[in-house]
Amino acid sequence: MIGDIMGVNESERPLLEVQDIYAGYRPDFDILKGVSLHVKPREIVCVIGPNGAGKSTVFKALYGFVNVRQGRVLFDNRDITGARPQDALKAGITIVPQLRSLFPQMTVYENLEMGMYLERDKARIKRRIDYILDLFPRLAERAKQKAGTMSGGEQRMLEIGRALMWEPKLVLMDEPSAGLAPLITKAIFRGIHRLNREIGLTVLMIEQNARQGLQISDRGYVLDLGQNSYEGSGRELLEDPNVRRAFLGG
Amino acid sequence: MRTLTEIWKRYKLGPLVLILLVLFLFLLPLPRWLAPERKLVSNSLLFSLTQLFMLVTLASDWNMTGGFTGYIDFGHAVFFGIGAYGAGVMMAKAGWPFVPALIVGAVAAAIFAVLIGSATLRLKGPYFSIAMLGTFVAMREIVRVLRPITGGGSGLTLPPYLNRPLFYYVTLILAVLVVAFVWWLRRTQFGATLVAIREDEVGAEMRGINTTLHKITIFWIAAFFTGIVGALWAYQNTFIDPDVVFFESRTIELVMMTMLGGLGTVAGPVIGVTVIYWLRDILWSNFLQFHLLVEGVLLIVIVLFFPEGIMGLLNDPSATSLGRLWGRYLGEGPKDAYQSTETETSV
Amino acid sequence: MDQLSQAAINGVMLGGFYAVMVLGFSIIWGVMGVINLAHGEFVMVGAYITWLLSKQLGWEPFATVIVVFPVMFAVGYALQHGLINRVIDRPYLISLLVTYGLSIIIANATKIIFTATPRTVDTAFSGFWRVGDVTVPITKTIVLIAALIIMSGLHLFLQYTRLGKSIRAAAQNREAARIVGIEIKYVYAITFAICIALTAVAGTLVAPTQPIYPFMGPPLTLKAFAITAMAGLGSIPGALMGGIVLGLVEVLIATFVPGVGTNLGIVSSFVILVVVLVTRPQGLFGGLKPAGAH
Amino acid sequence: MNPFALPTREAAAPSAPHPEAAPLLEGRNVTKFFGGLAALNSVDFAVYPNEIMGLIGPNGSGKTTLFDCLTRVQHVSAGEIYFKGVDITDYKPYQVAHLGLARTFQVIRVYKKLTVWENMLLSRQWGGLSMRKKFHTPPAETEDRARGLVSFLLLDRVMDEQAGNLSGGQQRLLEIGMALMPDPDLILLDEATSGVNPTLIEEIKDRIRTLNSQYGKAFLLVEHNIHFISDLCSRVFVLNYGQKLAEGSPDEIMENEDVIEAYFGADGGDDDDW
Amino acid sequence: AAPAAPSEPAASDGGEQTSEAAVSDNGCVGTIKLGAAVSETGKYAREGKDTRQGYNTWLDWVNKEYGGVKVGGDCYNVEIVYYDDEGDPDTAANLAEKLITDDEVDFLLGPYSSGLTMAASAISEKYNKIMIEGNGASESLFERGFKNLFAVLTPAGNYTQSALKALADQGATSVVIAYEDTAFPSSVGAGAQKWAEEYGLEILGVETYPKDVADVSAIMTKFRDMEPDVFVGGGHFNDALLFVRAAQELGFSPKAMVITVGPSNPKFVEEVGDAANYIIGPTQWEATMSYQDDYFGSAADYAARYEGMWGEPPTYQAAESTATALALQLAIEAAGSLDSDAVRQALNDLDVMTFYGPINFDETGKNAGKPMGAIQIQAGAINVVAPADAAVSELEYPMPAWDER
Ligand SMILES: Nc1ncnc2c1ncn2[C@@H]1O[C@H](COP(=O)(O)OP(=O)(O)OP(=O)(O)O)[C@@H](O)[C@H]1O
Ligand SMILES: Nc1ncnc2c1ncn2[C@@H]1O[C@H](COP(=O)(O)OP(=O)(O)OP(=O)(O)O)[C@@H](O)[C@H]1O
Ligand SMILES: [Mg+2]
Ligand SMILES: [Mg+2]
Repeated sequence: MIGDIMGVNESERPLLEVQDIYAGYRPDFDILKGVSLHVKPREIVCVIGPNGAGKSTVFKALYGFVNVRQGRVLFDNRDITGARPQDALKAGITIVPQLRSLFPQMTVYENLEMGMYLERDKARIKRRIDYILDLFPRLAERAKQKAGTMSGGEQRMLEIGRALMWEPKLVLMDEPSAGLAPLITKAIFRGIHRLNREIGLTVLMIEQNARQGLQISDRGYVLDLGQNSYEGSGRELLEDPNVRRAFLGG
Repeated sequence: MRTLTEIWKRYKLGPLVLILLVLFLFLLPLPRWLAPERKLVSNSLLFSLTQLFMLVTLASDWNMTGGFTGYIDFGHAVFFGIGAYGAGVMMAKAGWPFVPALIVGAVAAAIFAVLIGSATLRLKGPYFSIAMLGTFVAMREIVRVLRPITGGGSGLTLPPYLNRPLFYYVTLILAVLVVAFVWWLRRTQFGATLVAIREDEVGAEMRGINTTLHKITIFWIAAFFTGIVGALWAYQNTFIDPDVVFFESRTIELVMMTMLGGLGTVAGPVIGVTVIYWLRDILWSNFLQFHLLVEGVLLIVIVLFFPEGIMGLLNDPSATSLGRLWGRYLGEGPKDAYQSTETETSV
Repeated sequence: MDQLSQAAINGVMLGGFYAVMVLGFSIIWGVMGVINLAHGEFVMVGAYITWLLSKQLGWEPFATVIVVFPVMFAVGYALQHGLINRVIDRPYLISLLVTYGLSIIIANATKIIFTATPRTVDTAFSGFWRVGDVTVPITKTIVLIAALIIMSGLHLFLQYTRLGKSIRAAAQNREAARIVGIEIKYVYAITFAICIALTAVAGTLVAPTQPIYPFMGPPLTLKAFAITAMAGLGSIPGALMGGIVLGLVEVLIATFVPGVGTNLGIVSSFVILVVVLVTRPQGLFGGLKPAGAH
Repeated sequence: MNPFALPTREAAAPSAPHPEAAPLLEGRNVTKFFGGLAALNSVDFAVYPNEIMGLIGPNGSGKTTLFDCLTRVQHVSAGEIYFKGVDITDYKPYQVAHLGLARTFQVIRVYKKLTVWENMLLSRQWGGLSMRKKFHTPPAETEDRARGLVSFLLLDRVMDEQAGNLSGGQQRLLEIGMALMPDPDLILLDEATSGVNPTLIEEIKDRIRTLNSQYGKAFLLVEHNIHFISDLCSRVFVLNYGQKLAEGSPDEIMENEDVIEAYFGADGGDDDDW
Repeated sequence: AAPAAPSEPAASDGGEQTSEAAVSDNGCVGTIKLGAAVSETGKYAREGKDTRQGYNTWLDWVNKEYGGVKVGGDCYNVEIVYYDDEGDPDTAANLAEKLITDDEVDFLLGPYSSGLTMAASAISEKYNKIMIEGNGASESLFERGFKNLFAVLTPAGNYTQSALKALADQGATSVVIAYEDTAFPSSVGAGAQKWAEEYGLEILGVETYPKDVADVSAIMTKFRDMEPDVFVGGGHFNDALLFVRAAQELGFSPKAMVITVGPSNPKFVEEVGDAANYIIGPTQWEATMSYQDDYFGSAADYAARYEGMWGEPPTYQAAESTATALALQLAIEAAGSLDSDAVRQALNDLDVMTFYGPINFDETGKNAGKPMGAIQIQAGAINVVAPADAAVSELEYPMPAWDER
């Protein structure tokens, strides 16, 4: 639809398709009231919106942490509505949550290992860890350090690294840059962009740091009050006066 | 109907006060019907009610620290014991009359609460619980070892004085007093502060709350009332020894009753105590062999299905439907597992 | 001097039992945040199974482990599945009450089935060795050795197996564990099952050294609680050291204070507990998570 | 409704900061060790009355630790801290708060089981209220103030919601509200805008300016949002590895080579960080 | 419902029924209602069961065989109302009150244990109701000047008397004593010290330990190094097992071990096996004793009857419970009235011989007439060895060391 104008591969079918979902935490109260979005292979898609709009809730719905009451979620043409976390993982989706999610007493290496918890082939795990450590030299330096003692930026990096362990088809990132110094933020965004270019990583992310987030994104969605309110290419949204005024702070 | 619910929600405590008042008015004249030929009230019933009032007082005391402040005290009965022994020793060894002895017991409990509280109230969660449990067990053995003062394991015999109506009145008034106190407390900023401490102690401290002072204050107040009950109990029981006074399951029963009623609510302990006391009565007269077993099963069922206690049910009547209950058992659907808990900064 | 070495030996033996007894409690607490108040009752059940097999079928008590472990593993798994799982996400007070209810049920059911008469179990490995003037009880030596073996086995399991790692992961960050695909309920059920089985095995080990009866549980639970809080949650070296320290303190005081020594020994272990907690809230030996992380 | 209905406790005249005046908050030689790690190494640091100061630095440079030391959440390993000329090095956190120092937390600390409204009310009373006064219900002016702040922070919609159920950003806003409730003289905000929607950030900026210029409140801001810092602050202090790296006006800082290297990152896109 | 006679698990009422009325066709005109709160659960569950079975043995006999209690010219059936006191004194007191005021029983039978009797008797005293008991031996019970409390058993202080005397006669010269620091064992311990001095035994050590103790090895280690002739242990059944285990494990072999509560119970031999041999225990009563009466016949007859009813041999707790009820019956019959004052007088005047031994209450309500016996386990059998006139077997002394058996 609108998003397709700027889409990287217009002909390709979406990898993830969220169709008009309703979901919430209480039985009688919906937080998401009809959210639809889609992500095509090798795309970076960014979701922005005010606090409490329900952005994180969308992720939770995809990852089986909250009940979807209505609507469907299709991934790779399979219906994964109401999947459990391990089902989502098996389907090829990994997640970097909004708040820290490492095993603080385990080493960096062990944390990466846990990223492949569902894999039993030891050699493959080893290969993947080598690959990730290669990708993030900073982590390689600290492979033996306990995750809990690393700085905020390093922890974020480790979380992203762990999410990539699984060779996911789609990574969900909830505010990957929150709380990170500009240097690291840049590095993270660049890194995401690079991974997207080099290995075709597909990313769906939420960002409050909307300008930078939209800059590296192919497309973006604006969510407000549990509903879609705008969508378009990253640049379109950045330049849309309404969006700027209401969501980007002028 | 809507306004009614709103009033209930807004002044959560309003109807409770009414109920309590009615109950009070009803209970007050009970002993007057005591004339045996009329058979309305037997001494045994009075005795049961006296026990009930004591339990209400104890549970409300426990609720002050456990429910409001969030410090789950597994050794609360230690204050009961100190109250009992304080009064008992003064009466049996020093020959004091009861009232001054009771004051000694209650004050001793409060002082001990300040002392032990300044050490243990720095601990969090289960660590506080176990430290208090340890204090409780240690105190029992200390009392046992201090044979010359406390009579050791053989205990102390107090002059029997078994005026049921008197004990009835005294414990009733005490219970009403304590419940009213808690009710008033919860509405003051002091009470709100206690809840704040329960929710985030470090945060509260940094927002200007002298948490130590608040915790110790409520701790000794609770201990003081508990000490009074201990002294009354000792006098009524006519003899004390370490094992009957420092009775392990006393505290955990208080916890259980408070939970059933509603932790951290004013009416919770009253309701919980009454229901369990009454339930027990039915159980042991019907299942002589199995009553404890049945009680255990009931306890589990209660906790599984009514984690917020009876007060929780009152506030959310829809939660009673069978489907909802089953849902609760199955675990209320997916949890918000996504937002991880933060670590604490040390003070 | 002889009295001292004898007391030290008695203390270490007692400590060995404490240590193996406390493991299950400590790990359940550390991993799942559940304080199992029915712990002592599971020790008791293990002891009763041993008693049944050895008194009725003439088995060697120590050999009954091969029955106790799998049976109690199954029981633990079922319990976790049907009961504990329902309360695991709730505040710790709730799980406390559920397990307390469980303890009442187990103790009273046992009483109804086996009556309240205390039972004893006889092993072929009874008697004592004399080393100089010191007596080393054979049964308790076996208990101590078994305790050490169990602990090292458990340590290796947790540290190096995939299942062990997932148990540790679940203890450190439940949400993260779910995110990487660990099926948390399964891990919990296995953990609980292993711990209950271990606890019951402790019952098997203790059966030949002291009488068993339906209401023997609560004091054991109390000890387990104290040692765990003192030593650090889920810490195996902590459990060993904590158990032995406590055993030694109790026995030494009981031996060298005339008259009321045994009473004082019990007081002292709780005084130590309170002092340790107040001065070192994270316990003496670290553990799965920092104190107060609940 | 005016969110700041209450008169300020000390009617400080609005005026520009006087660097030569006595500092409002001062840390001398502040040092903090975690085991062997020096999270703060002899930091000398001052905030002057009526100023808005920024504190920036890479992740793990010790900013939060400095906050914690200043508000007495952590004990300093060495050094002294003065607030309004009082040596508060050995004060308890609540005593510091009573003196008129408020803060927010990087890791959100709201009373999760209490409603937004209760959270706000609870934060007001503690300007040194006596124990006796605590046995009364909150005065109307406190409620007015809370109501004003809640609507300013766009939280009216969730006023009766338990704070734990708010979204991440809403909880941040609530934190700011709670810091403002007691009408402090100096407010420390630790990454108060992280995860907050940009539009709202603009409004918060306005309010901070108003508070500063009209009511004479001083602010100390830890931020990674450099626009926020450069728009608001008159002075910026840069920490790196627990030591002062630079100090000066935002413009000076932005051009400082060391700061660029350690914090902003050179603008040549080298991806080698990964 | 007849007071049926099931075997294990005891308590005929199985659940709902708390009162047991015996209906027989003896044409009696009325019913005497007795009340008893006895532990069904809790720490005294084991002994509580013996107590109930003891009472029920008498109940069954008096209603079915004896044809009811004879009061004046009339005869009365008897009914006992039971409650479970859970081993909790509060409950015991409340139940006593309930029995008196709600159930309106005529007389109360005692609970098991001194502590519970302490609580319950205060209530009966207040109501001026007679409580007659056979399971509260603590001396302090009788120091309160109560008029309505009567006990058929020998008080705790005298428990070890005849055993110590017999051992002194055999040449023992020193003794060590360990007891649980609760009411009843403390009385036993104090009494043991008194009698040891009286018979010229040197006291080498006295140790106390708390309830629920799980390890007594420290005490036994200390005692072993003192090399005493006689070990006296006072506690409950558990502790008896614990003492034997610990002595065995530590190679502590005194020349004699006297342990209260455990050894006289046949279950003790069952549980401990060969190690039980040579152990001496005080006993209120044994089936082999030579006492006899017109009601239950000899002690042995009583034992046979009991075993027939309950499928297990009687413990002395059971026998003294039966004797308690029997004493009450005899007093009622002597008084010829159900009036409390008359029965109290009759109890004070009572002086009879029963299968359980002589019963003769002193002014405090203790049974002054009955000496305490001592048994020794000999080749697995429980034989009375003291006092001399009730003995059926010689005391075996000294006991061989553990490793020489
Ligand atoms: N566990 C929960 N229980 C009840 N309500 C919740 C829960 N978590 C979130 N909510 C509510 O759901 C709404 C949307 O929350 P969500 O976390 O999805 O917002 P968001 O768009 O991610 O906001 P932010 O940018 O602040 O992170 C909020 O109003 C919040 O109050
Ligand atoms: N409680 C603690 N124990 C051990 N080390 C700690 C502790 N708290 C902080 N540190 C360490 O001290 C250093 C400074 O941490 P601090 O939180 O102050 O950094 P920060 O500047 O606030 O970083 P960020 O911008 O990521 O919040 C870090 O290296 C951190 O790992
Ligand atoms: Mg969010
Ligand atoms: Mg920080």
